[in-house]
Amino acid sequence: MLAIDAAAYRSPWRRHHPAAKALLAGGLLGCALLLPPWPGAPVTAAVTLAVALCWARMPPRTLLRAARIPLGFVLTGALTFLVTVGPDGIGWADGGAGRAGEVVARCGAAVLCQVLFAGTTPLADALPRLTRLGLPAALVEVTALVYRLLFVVLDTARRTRQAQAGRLGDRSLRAAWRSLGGLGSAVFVRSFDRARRLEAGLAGRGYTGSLPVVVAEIPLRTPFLAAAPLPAVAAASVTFALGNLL
Amino acid sequence: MSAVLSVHDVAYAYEGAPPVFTGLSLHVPPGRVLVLLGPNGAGKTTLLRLMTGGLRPLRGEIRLHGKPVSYSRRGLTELRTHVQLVLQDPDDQLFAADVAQDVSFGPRNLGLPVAEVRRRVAEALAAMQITELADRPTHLLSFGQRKRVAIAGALALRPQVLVLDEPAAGLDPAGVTALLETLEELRSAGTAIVASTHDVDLAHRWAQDAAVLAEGRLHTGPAAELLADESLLRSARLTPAWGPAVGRLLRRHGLLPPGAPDPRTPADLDRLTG
Amino acid sequence: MSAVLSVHDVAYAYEGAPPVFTGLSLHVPPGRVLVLLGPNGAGKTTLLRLMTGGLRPLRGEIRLHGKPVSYSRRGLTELRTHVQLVLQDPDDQLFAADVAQDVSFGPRNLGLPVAEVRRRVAEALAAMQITELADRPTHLLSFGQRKRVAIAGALALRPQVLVLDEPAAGLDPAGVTALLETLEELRSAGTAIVASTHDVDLAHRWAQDAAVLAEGRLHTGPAAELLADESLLRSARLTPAWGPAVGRLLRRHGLLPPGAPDPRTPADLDRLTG
Amino acid sequence: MHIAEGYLPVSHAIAWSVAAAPFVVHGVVTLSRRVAADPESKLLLGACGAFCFVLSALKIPSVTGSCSHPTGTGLGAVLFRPPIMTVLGTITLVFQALLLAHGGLTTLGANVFSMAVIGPWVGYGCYLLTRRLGLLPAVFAGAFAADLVTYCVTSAQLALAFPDPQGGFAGALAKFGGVFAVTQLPLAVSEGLLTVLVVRLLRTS
Repeated sequence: MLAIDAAAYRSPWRRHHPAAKALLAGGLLGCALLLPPWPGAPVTAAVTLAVALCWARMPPRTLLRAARIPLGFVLTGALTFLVTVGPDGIGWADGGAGRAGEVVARCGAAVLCQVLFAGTTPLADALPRLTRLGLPAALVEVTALVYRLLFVVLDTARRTRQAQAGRLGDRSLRAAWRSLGGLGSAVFVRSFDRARRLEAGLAGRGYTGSLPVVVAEIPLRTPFLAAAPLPAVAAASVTFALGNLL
Repeated sequence: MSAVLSVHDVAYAYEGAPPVFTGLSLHVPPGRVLVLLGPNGAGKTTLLRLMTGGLRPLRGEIRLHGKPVSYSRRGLTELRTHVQLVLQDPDDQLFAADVAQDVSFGPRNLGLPVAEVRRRVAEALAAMQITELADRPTHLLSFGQRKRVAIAGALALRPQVLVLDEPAAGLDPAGVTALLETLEELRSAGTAIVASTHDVDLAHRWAQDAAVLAEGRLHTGPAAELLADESLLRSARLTPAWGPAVGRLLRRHGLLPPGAPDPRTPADLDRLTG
Repeated sequence: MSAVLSVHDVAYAYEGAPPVFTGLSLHVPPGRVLVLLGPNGAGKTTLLRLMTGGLRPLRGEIRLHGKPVSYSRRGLTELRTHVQLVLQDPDDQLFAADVAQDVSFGPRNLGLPVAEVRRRVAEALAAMQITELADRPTHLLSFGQRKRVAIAGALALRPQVLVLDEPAAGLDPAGVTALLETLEELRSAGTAIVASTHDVDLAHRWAQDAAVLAEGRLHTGPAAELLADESLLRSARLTPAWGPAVGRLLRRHGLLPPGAPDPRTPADLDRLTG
Repeated sequence: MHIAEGYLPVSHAIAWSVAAAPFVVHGVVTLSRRVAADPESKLLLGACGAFCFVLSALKIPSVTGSCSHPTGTGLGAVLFRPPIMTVLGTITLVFQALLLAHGGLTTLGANVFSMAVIGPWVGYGCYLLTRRLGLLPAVFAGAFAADLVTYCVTSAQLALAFPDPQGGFAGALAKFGGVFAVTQLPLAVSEGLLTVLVVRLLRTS
């Protein structure tokens, strides 16, 4: 279905507490954002990549493909650094390539940290724990429902799209628009139908307004928690050492 | 044998529609399988929802252990801890992100302490033979697995009556056989099972009791007898089952002793002829 | 008899998953019913989507009238005007506000003139015997009616091959019988029909040809023969059908002449014994 | 178009989070009240959030660029009012960041501000202003405006973070506005049209 999500459930880190993983990935993210981009960003990226591939054993394909979507945005945005627009019109920017490189490198490192966390932390483990952070139960329950329903609706949308293609719904631009309108409204109607049916189904299970669940216990204080800050410390140390050398 | 759950002269109509039925009665004894048969649109699901408190009868009453059900929040809670409905489409019932969380909802919602909830969840998953799915995300399960999780969610309340709407729909033959075996264990442990279907062969293979819904009337009786009544089945727009037809033919030719039961599956035939 | 559509040594795997199958071949002759049997998860739907251009084989090819299908926009249009897929759940296929509009989707995408589109819609609705539903909103129809509308939507492209995924799922016995009769008319008019199912009794009753998908391999042959092979069915996690088992028993006791076909429905038995 | 993880300097990321926070808090309070008064609406809101996420996963024909997708915030604001849409939009953004790596967690505040705060309010405002022209024109205006203003605000956020060495904020705004206009302008029109198609189909059925 969604590659990052599926990888998270298969991850060997599944048994570690989400907070410990947040500490690990968050520390690296902090390095990506706060250290001087050169050499901080490449160092952080390298450390994150090593952690993701060797320690968390994320499938390289998933990692690579996940990075593709933000890359489009990052590269398009970076183009703007190459030129300058001032009172004299458009011209090549001095040092623009350097600035673009810095932003792309920092972003690349940060996206890797993001995918490291998302690809090892199943939302099923993380979402119900959000109430412990003080978020209101209503918000957490709606969020959990969105998470459950989005896969059901995504499946519907995918099959409807296939059915439209089968009936030549992508043959011309006109057909594609007709398809998209039909798909949008079909998905809309069926999302709300889902809500209505789930309401009836849950009423039978005793739903009267709240959706309490018991979450599997995951121990927080483990050797993993102790090791969690180490990658960030390593990235920072190497960056400073290299910074002094260069 | 006294009924756990019974339906007394119940009438129901959806708003702005003609009545689905005007006076049905049905008794559910413990530890037996009762199959409710009828064509689509006859009101099978409506009857099941009436029996489980999802709808309130316009007339007549539903009784739990002989006592009329009250439709206060408290009365409904009592009914639902004893009688649980499993819908045809598991996606209409599963809301949580992973299996153990979903199954924990019923007992947790009852206000049971966490340790007891965990015990109930483990017990329900074991009964459905899906203990290994406990920490799997709901959306990555197959249809058959989701169906089992939905049933486990009902079992976690330790109901005395388990009501299933079209339990075999969408399952392949191996899946149906495995599910029937699991349900048979529940039944022999004392749970009453009520299931709707329009598959007469399935009903004949599985049930001890049958109820056929035809033109707003309910015919009840032992499954072996009721499902051999072809004119009744025809009036309910159902097709005759193989088992009774084959049994009749074999008896006529002296290949089956007069008192012997009809074959339930094609495999029974092979056994019959050695 | 030359095949309208054929599958040649086709392999397919979903991304990041083991191959569904590594080398399947299948021929679809005109004017016959071919039933594709197999347990859930064996790849029936995958094979149907490969045959209708929804998926592209990793190896091997799909041929239309003996010519390999090209996956250009033009090639796919050609394939899809000749071969149409009807999904199991009609709701996945209905997305317009009313029936006529929905059925017109395919012909309009072909760019046909309005008058011709209207003619096609009327013809498809007539073929499915739902002309009177033309201006009804799709979401107010019963499941069986929606299923017919979904098939009409495919027929509006006048396909030579109609591919149906689990056509009987969710229909009651009367609905199945009526649908089979309607499809039989299409077949006798020359349309080839391919349908997937895991109901061996249904396959035996309906199909001339069968294909059984077991452990990544496809076994093909005349339905009467293939569906009597219990060890093949078992290897495909399917249960044996009643018809062949009864036929075997009756022949052994001389109640059925050696060359006579197996009974297809329980009603055939009554006819047999008078 | 969401700002990717790590794109904004830390100070900007924090500032936008602070700017978006009151709106999100207000939205959460509104949502909690609504859910308490009507427990059934919880499931409806869950379905609407799922719809928004799926809508954002649809590809629009003929619009180039992999980061272009409808936002659904205009339609959502018209259906549920902007405060609720702010919460649903935030949830959608969190799931896009975690499930698709689309948009980030440190940039969540900035993305929420443009897509889930300004978008719904402006879209809803335009819907109200044009309502007397008829439902469909008003729906178009709402969806178009919500989408367009989201893109404008995002460009401004980027320009504030990376002012042009010569042209300053204005120069940078022109640059960011320019490169993303290629995908975002047709997209805004597309989303308006799509929303009209959806609403028209819904109304006739």
